[in-house]
Amino acid sequence: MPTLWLIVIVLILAAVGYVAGRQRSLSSVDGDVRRLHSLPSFYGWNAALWALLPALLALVAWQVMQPVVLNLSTQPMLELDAAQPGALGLAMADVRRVADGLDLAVQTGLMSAEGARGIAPEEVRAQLGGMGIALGSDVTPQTLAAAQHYRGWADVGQWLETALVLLLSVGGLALAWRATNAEFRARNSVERVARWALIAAACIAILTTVGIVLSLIFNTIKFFGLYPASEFFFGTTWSPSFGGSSSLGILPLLWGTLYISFVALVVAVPIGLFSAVYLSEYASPRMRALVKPALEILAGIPTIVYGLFALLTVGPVLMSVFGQGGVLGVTWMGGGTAVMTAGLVMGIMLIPFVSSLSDDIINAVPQSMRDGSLGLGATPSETVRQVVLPAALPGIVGAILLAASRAIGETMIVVLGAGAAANLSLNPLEAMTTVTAKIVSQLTGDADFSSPEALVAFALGMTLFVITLGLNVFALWIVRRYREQYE
Amino acid sequence: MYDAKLDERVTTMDDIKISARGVQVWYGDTHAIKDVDVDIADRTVTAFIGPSGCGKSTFLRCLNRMNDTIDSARVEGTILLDDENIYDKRVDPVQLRAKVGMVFQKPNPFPKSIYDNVAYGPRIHGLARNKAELDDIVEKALRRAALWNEAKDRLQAPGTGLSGGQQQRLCIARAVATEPEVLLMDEPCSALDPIATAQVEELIDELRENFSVVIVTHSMQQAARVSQRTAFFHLGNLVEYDVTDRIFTNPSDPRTESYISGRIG
Amino acid sequence: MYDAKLDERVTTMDDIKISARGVQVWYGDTHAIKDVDVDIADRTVTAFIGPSGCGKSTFLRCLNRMNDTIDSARVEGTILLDDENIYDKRVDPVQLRAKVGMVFQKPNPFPKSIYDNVAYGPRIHGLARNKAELDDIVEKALRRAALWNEAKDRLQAPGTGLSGGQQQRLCIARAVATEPEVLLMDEPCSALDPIATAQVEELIDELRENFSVVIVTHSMQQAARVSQRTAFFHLGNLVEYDVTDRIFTNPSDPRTESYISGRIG
Amino acid sequence: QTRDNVQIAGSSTVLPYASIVAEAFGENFDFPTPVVESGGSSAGLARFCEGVGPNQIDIANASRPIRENEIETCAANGVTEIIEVRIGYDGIVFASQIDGPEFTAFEPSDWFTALAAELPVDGEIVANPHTTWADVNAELPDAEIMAFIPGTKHGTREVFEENVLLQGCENTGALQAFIDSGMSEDDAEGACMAVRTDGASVDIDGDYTETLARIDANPNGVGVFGLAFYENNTDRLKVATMGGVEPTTETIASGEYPVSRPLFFYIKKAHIGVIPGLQEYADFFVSDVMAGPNGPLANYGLVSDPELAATQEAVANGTTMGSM
Amino acid sequence: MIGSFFMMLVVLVLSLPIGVAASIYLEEFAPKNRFTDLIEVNISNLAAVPSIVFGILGLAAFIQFAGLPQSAPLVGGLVLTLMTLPTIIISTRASLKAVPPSIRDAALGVGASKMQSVFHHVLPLAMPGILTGTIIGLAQALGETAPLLLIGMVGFIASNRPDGLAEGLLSPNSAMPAQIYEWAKRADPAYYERAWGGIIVLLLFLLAMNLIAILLRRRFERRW
Ligand SMILES: Nc1ncnc2c1ncn2[C@@H]1O[C@H](COP(=O)(O)OP(=O)(O)OP(=O)(O)O)[C@@H](O)[C@H]1O
Ligand SMILES: Nc1ncnc2c1ncn2[C@@H]1O[C@H](COP(=O)(O)OP(=O)(O)OP(=O)(O)O)[C@@H](O)[C@H]1O
Ligand SMILES: [Mg+2]
Ligand SMILES: [Mg+2]
Ligand SMILES: O=P([O-])([O-])[O-]
Repeated sequence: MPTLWLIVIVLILAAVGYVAGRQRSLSSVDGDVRRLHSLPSFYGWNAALWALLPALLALVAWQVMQPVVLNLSTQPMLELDAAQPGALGLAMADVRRVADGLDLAVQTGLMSAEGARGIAPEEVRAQLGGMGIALGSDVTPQTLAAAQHYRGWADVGQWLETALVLLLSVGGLALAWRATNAEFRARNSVERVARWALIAAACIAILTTVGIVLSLIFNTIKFFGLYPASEFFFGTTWSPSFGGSSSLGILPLLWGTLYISFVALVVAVPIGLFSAVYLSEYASPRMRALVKPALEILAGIPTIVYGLFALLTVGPVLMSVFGQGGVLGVTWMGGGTAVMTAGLVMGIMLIPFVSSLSDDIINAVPQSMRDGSLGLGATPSETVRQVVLPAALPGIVGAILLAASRAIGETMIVVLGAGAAANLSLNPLEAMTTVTAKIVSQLTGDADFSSPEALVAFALGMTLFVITLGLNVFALWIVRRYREQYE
Repeated sequence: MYDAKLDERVTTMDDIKISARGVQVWYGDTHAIKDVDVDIADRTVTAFIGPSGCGKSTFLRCLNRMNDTIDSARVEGTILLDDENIYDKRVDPVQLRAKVGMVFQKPNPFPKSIYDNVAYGPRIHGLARNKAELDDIVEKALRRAALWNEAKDRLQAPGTGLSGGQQQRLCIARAVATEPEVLLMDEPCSALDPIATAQVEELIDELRENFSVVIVTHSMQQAARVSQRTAFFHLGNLVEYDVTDRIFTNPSDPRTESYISGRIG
Repeated sequence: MYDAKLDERVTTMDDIKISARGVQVWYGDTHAIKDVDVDIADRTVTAFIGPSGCGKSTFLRCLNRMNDTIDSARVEGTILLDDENIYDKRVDPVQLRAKVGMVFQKPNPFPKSIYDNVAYGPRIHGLARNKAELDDIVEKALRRAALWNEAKDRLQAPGTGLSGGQQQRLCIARAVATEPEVLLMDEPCSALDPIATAQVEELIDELRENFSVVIVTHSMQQAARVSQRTAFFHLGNLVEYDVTDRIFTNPSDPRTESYISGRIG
Repeated sequence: QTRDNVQIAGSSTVLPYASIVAEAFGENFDFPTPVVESGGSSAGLARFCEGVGPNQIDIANASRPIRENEIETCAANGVTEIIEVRIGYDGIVFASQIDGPEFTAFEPSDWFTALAAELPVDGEIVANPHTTWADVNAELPDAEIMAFIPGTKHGTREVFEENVLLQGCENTGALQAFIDSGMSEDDAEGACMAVRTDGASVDIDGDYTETLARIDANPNGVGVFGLAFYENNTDRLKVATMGGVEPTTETIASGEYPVSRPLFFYIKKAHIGVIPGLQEYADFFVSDVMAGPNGPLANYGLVSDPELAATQEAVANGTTMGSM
Repeated sequence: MIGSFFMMLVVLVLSLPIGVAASIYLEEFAPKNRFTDLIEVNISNLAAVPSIVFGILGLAAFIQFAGLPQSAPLVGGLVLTLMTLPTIIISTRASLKAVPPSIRDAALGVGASKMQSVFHHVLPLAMPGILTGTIIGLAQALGETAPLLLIGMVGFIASNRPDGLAEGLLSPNSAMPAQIYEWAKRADPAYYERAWGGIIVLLLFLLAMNLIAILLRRRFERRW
């Protein structure tokens, strides 16, 4: 039976379970809901979950295992050189393609079941080709035999799978049905499942981190095998070159990252906070309904557009102020690409991160807090600054952190706005670049993957990861200290 | 229906601090206050009594324009404070509220320390020149609100971690600390035990020497004890307003009488 | 210091609903409840009195494990409800709270409609089979809490838009609607006028026929009127616990006497 | 897990050509349209070398020849038979704003002198003192030096460094001067290819579009472009000769024009015959219809390989790299 | 475009429930200890991970380890989901925190379970913030190119209309922003214009997506 149908049947069983569980709980107390431990619907859910979860788990496990087992049993038939795992994989793919093709042919009625079983190897390619199933080359008798074997066992496997899943589903249902009585704590059991689901969701974050660390660490180690760590961490020049002998010091990149992020935050945080305060405390509802989504659009504009904006508009404008022949008559700026350019534009992009989120949090501060302050003769702005903002602080810090994170992680704007040159300089009008931008460029560049020039991307990623981790610990500590909890 | 229009005796009060005329309040379509005229005398305690939901808090909030913060609320009529219409465009509600302080019905301490709660008003109005003065102000306010003994060892603890009655006294202390000319108190003793209540009543009496106090209360005894004038509200109307003694001994409106004797609610 | 240990008369109550032994509560380092033993009888109204901040609310919240929600709170001792320790691991606090309802000191209606506020409990406990039954339950609860007249035309209006006293009654209605076996009421009449208070007291009396009620109050008169037993708390100690008459006429502890006569606070 | 389309990844330079072919291939053959991904030559080759199997790509596009260590990685992962296909050349041209100063002829030595970080002046090695092109070479316009060269991630940069800077270095005698000053030969070559960082030369990590945007914004700017890109933007750019040779398909194909790089794709032989359409795609790509001098690829700017016929044969026979 | 659509579908369907569920667990249920602190720091740190690193992860985890097909919107969606999660979790947690405890007490006091109090009362009150996080997170995901580079959502892919959901998720496709990026790079000025057209389409798509969330958000907004 196709998996889809199996799932549908299990779902139907779950629905039946819901109704049955509900019904049984009700009838066990003669319809007097009050004597039940939980609401009838919880008994229903309980039964439904019992019918659903074990069966689905089994289904998933089977789906993962069956191909593995089948492959193992089919492989010997191919008489291939076992030392070549890749070739084996390819051959198996061919086997499966033939098998699937034959199945499809039977399904669509182009071939009878017997016809498919008795087909000759030399006919296969033509026959299947006629149905739009392309095969790379002619089918060898071995492959065909393997494919037939494969088909046969896949068939059996499918029957077993169907039986097992249905059994589990019905069994689970029966168990839940038996357990259903007035004393049974259905709500607790359903909520336990829900709780585990919540925990599982929270663990995804952990898994992601583990995954990131794992996917970076090996190449990082490889990099440090090729390039001395001390030069990486303390080197002050960044100039990769193809012929080797590159200097790959992280310091200029880190400095650029921090500098550009700082400029961006200097732009985004005040503007974002002011607009949040304006939106939540002063703006009319109509205004708010318009301005807030408008600001949010800023977050969604593709960063390449921001990059072009930096390159084509902001850079030249800054040039005309600070550059040669500019209105200030100074030549502080050598080119349109500068920390300032990227920072400004990035700041604009980050405004909604600060404003929208903070606005929601500020809005959630109870009115009675505001009343308390206004009632003492505080001005609205004093109220906001001294009562509302502190009460909303954890959320606002969260929003700012998010903005900062985004600033650190941004590439396009940096590449187009700040340039690609790694510089260690205090002048905000000079071109610099960031760790992230270099990760991208080293990873997608032309240096070959086992050279330090490409591997350095992993080391950069790892370093950045550790540094931001430190910054976040610090931020958490700050929030803990100043947290105010209202009632 | 007969509405208590301004009584002779009341209009002849010598020193009128607040004078409200034709005040109407709507919440959306609900008519919460219906054409109320009241004069509140200086250096006097005025009590507002009336069944729950009759509009006492609403009217109180008109007096320092706290109704501005409720989106659906709409106020009509004139309210003169020291002969100036507080609903005039030129009046700054902030300054108004600094003059007319308020203790809310539900205690609403800031999520800050007890000290900062009380010091908040003095700080924003610059009442203290230095830390020591501020400490003094805080201590004095807490003492007057009968909270000093309980709070003195935990001034840095959050105000929200206090018991219900303690929070209420904290809010009183907070309002007193800014030294408003008029203090509006919405059921300031509802969560207080008799002794704390007596202390707060003492405070009110003390405040009366210099300021005027308006107090909403559900306790007739309290109204009789602390107030010189009493206004009785019913279903959004001001039914009767007179010197307290007369209200409690010889009310002129039958509704007042039945409320006081416990018959209508 | 002498702590009122369980009195002879009290231990001989025939029908004990809740029995607390050696209850201690800390908020962080503050020792808020000190070794309290209390037996609360079934079908009885028990009043907790005592000065503000003495731990009445804290103790009340122990009885249905609402203290679990305060991070800093730590409870020790045993509390038996129908002979089962409610602090036992196997006890489901949720079911406990369904049995032991609570009206909080500060009215805290949900930001939902009045109807939904009251209907919430019955809904999650499946007390109504259909909409009509639910309507009935809501109406009955609002009537019992003396709010029906004011609320019947605005059942769909938000509960947070009610006056202080109305919110308090709404919370009473909400608690009553789930029909708990024990109802804990923390100053349920603090914002109510005398007539509404009388109605709530009537409700309490009515509830007593089937359930037990614990009420915190600052009004001696109220305690005397509605309760059969009264416990007097002071600084976290249970000073005296006895039948109400005796507490008010012939207290055995000098502290009780001075509190009742209005001397300590 | 089975797959019936050809999967290709790699160079973004080759991508446009590959996608033109893929599109035509999808239309003209019964096989499904191949999937062509970009991501860079290295990333493509790295994935290419991950192994054989249905989950691995079949073809890697590259804008440089595969390196020795990459072949080793490949071999270690079981990718032993690789067919190298050179599809043509990418000319690298030097262009400036069409209305800007008259940059019409460059010599490698001009670029070296203009962009070197340090260079010998009167026997001493000093930081590059030149600020205008006229300083460098009196025949060039008197315009500020503002060069937009590919960033260090680009393969083009390598070609630029070797065929222009190093060449210029040799031509001016600077290489010898470096060696004379005590540097080893390697160091001297490194010094030849070191680019000044004072703002006169700007690395472009982005693509030619970015270079074009910068030149648009800066009349004095001179940029490095691919021939294809330049040919599509002749309305905004004018090109300069290098070493006296004008960059055209012909001059590049004949090897006269000094700066160009070959473009490749690499096929996993193990996949041929297993992945439907793989052989056909490769044949189609190098066929005269597509890659010939008049084919759509040449129209787009690819410099057709003069030895295309040999390549066609190699592809048809499945000649792998080792066997050549 | 179709690729983007399916990717956003995956992101929305996965990141919103997972993000909200994770936040609820962390904010309402998790014991406050070192371990949860770790998770908390960890999540905000994930927000700062450059998106391309998620691409590396996606390549390693979904394509090489789990064997999902290259260039599939499903994989793109999964990677972008991982990228969007921190944004949603951070904003959701912030708004859950902002719900006054008295509301929770009220629900618990009438015998609601913790789960019920959260889902019936706290969550609706936190909804505006959650939706904001979702809007911003999705917008960000929609405009993202870097991680897609590594999992093959960039390049030339013939886009035939997929026959159904499953095929739409699994058959190779390219994402809008990646396509724009690719177009912008093309030498041909006609492609350049197409890139700008693509950007406008992308913005319209974003607007349409946001509109729904914004309307929803307005329904949930209230003050108390
Ligand atoms: N969340 C909390 N954190 C710290 N201390 C608290 C907290 N809640 C109450 N307390 C302290 O515990 C003591 C007892 O408080 P409780 O609320 O039980 O008093 P109460 O008897 O109910 O007073 P009231 O009549 O004023 O409501 C008080 O000193 C109070 O300050
Ligand atoms: N924000 C609001 N929105 C809508 N109606 C309101 C609002 N606040 C109060 N009301 C209604 O206005 C009327 C008067 O309310 P008000 O709060 O002034 O009563 P009160 O006299 O203070 O009562 P209590 O003694 O119970 O506090 C009541 O019917 C109440 O329901
Ligand atoms: Mg009121
Ligand atoms: Mg209390
Ligand atoms: O993408 P490229 O490898 O051709 O730079």
